[in-house]
Amino acid sequence: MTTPVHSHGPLVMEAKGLVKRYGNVTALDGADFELRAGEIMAVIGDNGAGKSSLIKALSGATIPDEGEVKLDGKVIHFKSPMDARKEGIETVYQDLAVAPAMTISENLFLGREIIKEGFFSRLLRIIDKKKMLDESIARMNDLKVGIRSMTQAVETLSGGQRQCVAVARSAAFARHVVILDEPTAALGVKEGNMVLELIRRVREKGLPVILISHNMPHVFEIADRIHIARLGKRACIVNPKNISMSDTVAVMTGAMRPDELPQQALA
Amino acid sequence: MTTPVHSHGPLVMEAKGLVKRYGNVTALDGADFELRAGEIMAVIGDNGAGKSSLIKALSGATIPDEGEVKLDGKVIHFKSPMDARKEGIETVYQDLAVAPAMTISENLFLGREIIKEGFFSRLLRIIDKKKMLDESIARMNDLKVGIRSMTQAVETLSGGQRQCVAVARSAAFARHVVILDEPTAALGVKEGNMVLELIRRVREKGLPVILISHNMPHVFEIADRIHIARLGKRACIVNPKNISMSDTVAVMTGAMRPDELPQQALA
Amino acid sequence: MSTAAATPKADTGSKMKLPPVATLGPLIALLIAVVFFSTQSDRFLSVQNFSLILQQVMVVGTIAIGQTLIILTAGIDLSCGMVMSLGGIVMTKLAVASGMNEYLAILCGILACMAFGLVNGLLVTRIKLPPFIVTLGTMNIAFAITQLYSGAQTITDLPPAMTFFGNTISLGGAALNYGTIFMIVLYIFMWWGLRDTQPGRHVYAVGNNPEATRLTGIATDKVLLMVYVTAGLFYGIASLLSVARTGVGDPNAGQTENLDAITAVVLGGTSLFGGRGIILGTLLGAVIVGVFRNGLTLMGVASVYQVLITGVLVILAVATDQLSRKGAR
Amino acid sequence: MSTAAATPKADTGSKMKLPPVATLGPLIALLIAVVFFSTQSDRFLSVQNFSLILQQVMVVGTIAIGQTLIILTAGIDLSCGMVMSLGGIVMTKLAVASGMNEYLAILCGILACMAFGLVNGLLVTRIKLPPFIVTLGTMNIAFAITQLYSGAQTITDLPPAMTFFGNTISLGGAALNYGTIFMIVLYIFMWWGLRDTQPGRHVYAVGNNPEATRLTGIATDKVLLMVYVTAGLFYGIASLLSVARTGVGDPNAGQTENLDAITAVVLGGTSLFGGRGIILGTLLGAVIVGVFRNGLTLMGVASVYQVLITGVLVILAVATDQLSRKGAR
Amino acid sequence: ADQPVVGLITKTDTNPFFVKMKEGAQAAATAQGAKLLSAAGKQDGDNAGQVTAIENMIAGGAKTILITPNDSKAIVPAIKKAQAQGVMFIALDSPTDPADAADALFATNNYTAGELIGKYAKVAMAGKPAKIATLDLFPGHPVGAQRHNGFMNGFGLKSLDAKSNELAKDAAVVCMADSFGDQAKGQTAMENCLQKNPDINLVYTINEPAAAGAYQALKNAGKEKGVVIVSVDGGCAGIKNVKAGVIAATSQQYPLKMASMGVEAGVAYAKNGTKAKGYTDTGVTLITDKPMAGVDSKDTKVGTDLCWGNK
Ligand SMILES: Nc1ncnc2c1ncn2[C@@H]1O[C@H](COP(=O)(O)OP(=O)(O)OP(=O)(O)O)[C@@H](O)[C@H]1O
Ligand SMILES: Nc1ncnc2c1ncn2[C@@H]1O[C@H](COP(=O)(O)OP(=O)(O)OP(=O)(O)O)[C@@H](O)[C@H]1O
Ligand SMILES: [Mg+2]
Ligand SMILES: [Mg+2]
Repeated sequence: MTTPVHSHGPLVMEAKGLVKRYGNVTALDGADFELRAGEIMAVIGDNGAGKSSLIKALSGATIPDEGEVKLDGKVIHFKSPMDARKEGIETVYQDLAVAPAMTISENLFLGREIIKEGFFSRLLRIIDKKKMLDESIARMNDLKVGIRSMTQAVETLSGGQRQCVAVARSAAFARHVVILDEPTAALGVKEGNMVLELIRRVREKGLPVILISHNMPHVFEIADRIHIARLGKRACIVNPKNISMSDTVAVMTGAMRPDELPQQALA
Repeated sequence: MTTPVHSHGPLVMEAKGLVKRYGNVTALDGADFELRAGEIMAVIGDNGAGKSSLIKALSGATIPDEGEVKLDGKVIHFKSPMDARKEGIETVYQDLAVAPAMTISENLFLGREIIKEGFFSRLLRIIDKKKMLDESIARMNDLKVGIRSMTQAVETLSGGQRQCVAVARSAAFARHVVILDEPTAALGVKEGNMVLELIRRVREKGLPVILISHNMPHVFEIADRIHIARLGKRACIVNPKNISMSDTVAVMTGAMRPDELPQQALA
Repeated sequence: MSTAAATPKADTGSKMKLPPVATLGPLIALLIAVVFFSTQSDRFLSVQNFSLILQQVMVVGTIAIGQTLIILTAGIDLSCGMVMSLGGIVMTKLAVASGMNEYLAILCGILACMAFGLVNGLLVTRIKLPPFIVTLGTMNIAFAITQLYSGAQTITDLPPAMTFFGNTISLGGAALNYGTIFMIVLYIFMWWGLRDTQPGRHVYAVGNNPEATRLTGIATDKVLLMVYVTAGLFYGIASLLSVARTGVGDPNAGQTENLDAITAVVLGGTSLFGGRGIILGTLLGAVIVGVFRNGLTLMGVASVYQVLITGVLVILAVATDQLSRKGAR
Repeated sequence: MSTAAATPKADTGSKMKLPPVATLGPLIALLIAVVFFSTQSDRFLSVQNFSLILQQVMVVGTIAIGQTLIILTAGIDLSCGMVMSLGGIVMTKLAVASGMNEYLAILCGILACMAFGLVNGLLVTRIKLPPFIVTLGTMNIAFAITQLYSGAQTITDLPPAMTFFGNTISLGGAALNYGTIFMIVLYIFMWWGLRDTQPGRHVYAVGNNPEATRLTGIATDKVLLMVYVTAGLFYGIASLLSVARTGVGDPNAGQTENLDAITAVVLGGTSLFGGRGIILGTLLGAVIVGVFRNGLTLMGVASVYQVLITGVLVILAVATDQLSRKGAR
Repeated sequence: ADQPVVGLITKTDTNPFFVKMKEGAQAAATAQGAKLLSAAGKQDGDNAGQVTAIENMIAGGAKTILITPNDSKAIVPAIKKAQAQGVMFIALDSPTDPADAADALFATNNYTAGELIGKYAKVAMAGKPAKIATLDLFPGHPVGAQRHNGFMNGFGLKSLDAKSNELAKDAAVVCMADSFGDQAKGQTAMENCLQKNPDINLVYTINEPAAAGAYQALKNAGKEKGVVIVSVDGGCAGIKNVKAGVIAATSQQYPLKMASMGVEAGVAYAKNGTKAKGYTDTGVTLITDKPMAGVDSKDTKVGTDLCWGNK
């Protein structure tokens, strides 16, 4: 594994002091975040540590109560996921965002359907079903997912197959940042490795990736840096090449304080 | 790890030639299954291999088109999950079965609320909220899940926290068989280990467990036998102590045929 | 409680005692309306006028109990008013024209309503038809049977037992009738039943996530059937109250009660998507509608304008509710 | 296509061309009804009678297009009939009483309907109120405005442009009027639009899973707003057709059209939970209702019995649909 | 002294007949310095809504209530209860049952109105065998039944009495359908009737909008000539249609008169406690431009002078 070191690349995304409260639950409690160009940043943490809340704040799915988010050094205020999309940020959410009664092909292209050529078609926004179908088949083949028909409704797929649809969608359309919230959680060994492979390919395209995962072997295999979330804050960022899995887990669960770690373990 | 060997205990559950079709998709294509007393039987397989469909057929959530299921040697015909429950079979489904607007405590006891003492209370089926609350706290403490309030609606929990609620429910109430469909998929390292620990405790009570999981380290750590599902059928049952993880994955993904395995790897 | 002590973080349910947010919205709407009408008419703010309003919402309020149950399961019942009307005709005609014992006749009327509930429930659970369309059908059927059975004739000269609930008693200036008191008792009983009994919780669970509820082993179909039959029971009681209030068996009663009852339920904060809501809110919702009708009439507002204002206020009340919830978050 | 060739398992969409299951049920129901009425009345089965039925469903059919759009987004519109009525009054009164140019008057009537659609849409998307309650409110508002603006008076002596769609042309024995043909064209256009255009697919997506649709970056609120305004447009067209059919501006038109239109949509197989359904089914649903009304009158069935039979048949038709779907699985 | 308060409760808001009645009452109340409270049933047949309105008006201080009962029998207990509190009741347009439940009745007789057009139609058919279509109101409505049965009786067909709520049937009536008093539904009903029997030559309609709908259907079928349409109400739009030959004859009623008489009686009661009593027939007149021998009628000029609605 030759993992390129990007720890000193330019900052693509940066967040400071994010706070998000739900009633009397504080999901984010002054969380910081950073992501450098071309790196895979893993985000790990206990259940309820605020990982999903963090990336929702980064991708415009929720608006944080406090704190600021910067993209390429400029402060941004995403009002909706659409704003993030427009900036080329693609997200796969943990509770999968698919329209169950619609076909795989339609789900892949939801929100950016391919419009037929010609003035009339563009005016009426007529979609090119055939092209979308062909592209869908190509993309899913890239991922080597054995789904029989792209015109099948997503609700007829297994949990893992749905996961693949969602991941394929984000990989295909990102231009700036890819955010994945536990993309391999429901996946089989083969499909899981496929997704890891896909993530690497995304990085090779030069796009940075934020990867939330509970799967430590996966994280240590692929991440350039690891953001450890704890109790709604960032505990620290560690370098997977200079820290053991057990130390990482110890920090994550609170068994060890970040300042007990050796300096070179931090990143 | 001292894993008791139960491969020759009496058969608790047995299924032969299960077939389940959805339209033109055949989810189960003549699948067999067996479960012996006191063992942990892991079920692994690619996405869409029919694992969830198999356990749905075993737990009465779907009625198979063909094939028969035996419990303690007697052929059974579950018409609904209720029938399975009555036999003491508890299931955690992959797409979590929780009522989002209801509290954790209510969800834990859904369908078997504690009724207050006294003739009048039993007649009107008045629930004992206090007792349910106390019990909920006790159970969740067993699992060491840090949920602040048991009177919180389940919809306010993180994905992993919901998973814990569902697992705790089944562990608490099973009298015969526990079936878990990917119970650790959304869990953090700590919570995941907690669930594994819980599964062991269930086995110690003498109950057999069916565990579906994509997490190979978990499976090899805890399973007594491994059922490999492939293309809607059972490829084989292997003994995790006599087979390598990579051979197992090879069979699971179809890279190796089951009859290429050495005899002692099978169980 | 020793286990609870081990985790100080876990509270033992203090939240359960707080007033539920869902009824705050309608309460605010009601208060605003009361203040407004008090400034507009000096006859409005009196115990006597309020007891009058309560009497006026007695029938719709009782129907709305059944409607709330059904809406909590994510259903809807368009047939409620017509079924209520049928029940009234059955009980009065049996007693007056067929000379049946009056209590038996009342029972038959209520049973007729429950039979309709049963039919609705069976169609919803067995054939899995959408409640909207089932009750659209049974609404027409109940109407036609009512017309045919009564010969479109109003039935008068009722035995006294049938009008008992229309009799009033004085309670400190307020002349409440027995029917109103009975309705309030029913509300309190159902509020408690939905909150504190097993069948009550199962109603919420079914509305919340029917598939999950089925998977936990609850016989969701039985719960639904029970809900529809119980709703029929409340329509039956409402038909008795309606007969008692007007003193006749009226084949044309109940024609708009379905939308009125649904309005009360929704104003009361129960979600049309099921599983969320508190039945006492429905009573508030019914009272809000009654307050508007009474207040606007006292102000001398012409009835077309009353329709206009009711339309605006229905929206405003629910909007207040919605905004107050956002504020609470 | 080289990539597709690599996976022979993936079919390239042959399923898309099969007739959608959802319209099979209503089709069967319609066929049974036609066969039954043919045996009961020898006047029933004629091209001329069928063109008559189509004319009779023209108004409800056009309203039901808008209603289908809204139901596809998991909404419901109770205001449709009253809004249609308002549109008719606005266009006729402007032309007759205010002497406005007739085409401009028609435009104003349609715009009035669209304005109501806009209000419904804004309340649903901005304040997140449930469509049921929003349209219950605007239904009352539209009704009151109609009554006030018209003074409850029918408006007669319309300019010819307003009744153009009521003129008939002969098409091989059938005397179809232009309005009917226009309605059919609208259905075909909307069927295509919902299936083959981006906004159409977004309507389905919003109905299917609004949160997921929002997260993919589709502006769901804009889609909903567009749906409600478009529905208003169809109600406006319906008001023109209604005016053309009756030759007057009638303030009492449209009072039962909301339930009729919803019945047509549901009979046509569109799910009240949104996201599933085919608009051509709605046309079938509207025709089914028209066939029953026509057939029963031809049989000389008394109107109470017609209500009864309609109730039974609404349930039967949807049940047929439901059972045929199970069969198809 | 307190301003006298008079309540007016109509059947519905939507019928122009009642809208005019309300305008008449308002005009009379303004002229007499009284305050008018008005309310209506939510729809035809809504008794409970009228009961609620009675209660609210008493709470609002009304001492006289004018009511067009939606259900002549069903309203009686509520009236009795209110009378016990000293409120005077005047039934307008249609009587209560029993008629003496209200203190007074200012009304036209719907049965008589039906009889008039029935007699007219009989003569107009000139001995031709009649094939009749009746476009009625809707099931269970007393006014619908009274006008229908009056028409049948006037025409000399088998009929029911004025108290019946059922529609009489006769072999000469080849088609009966509900119009809901609405033009569009009347048109649909007539189209279906013509489909059933294309030889219909006499159409009875519940009111003039239904008659207009029937005419539209006949015209579309090219059969408007040679079919006699008769109706009831006498609204200005209806009279216009009589003039235009769309409707052959209609029985005209006088809502404005009923209302203003009622308000006057209410003011009198408030001032000196004299109660109105008994039945005052506000009259019904047959309006036609094609008078028939042996049937009293007035022409449309008279009809237009007396009609309600926009002339
Ligand atoms: N919509 C919401 N309403 C109320 N509380 C919420 C909501 N969303 C999240 N929370 C709470 O915020 C906290 C953080 O949740 P979050 O989903 O970010 O955790 P997570 O780190 O993603 O956990 P997991 O690994 O289980 O997915 C949790 O305690 C959760 O209960
Ligand atoms: N309700 C359904 N309708 C149609 N097809 C279905 C349905 N449920 C499952 N299937 C199909 O059956 C096959 C097996 O599904 P199943 O859920 O059993 O897989 P699985 O082994 O549990 O996969 P995963 O690991 O992804 O959960 C899949 O191809 C799926 O598309
Ligand atoms: Mg998460
Ligand atoms: Mg599965």
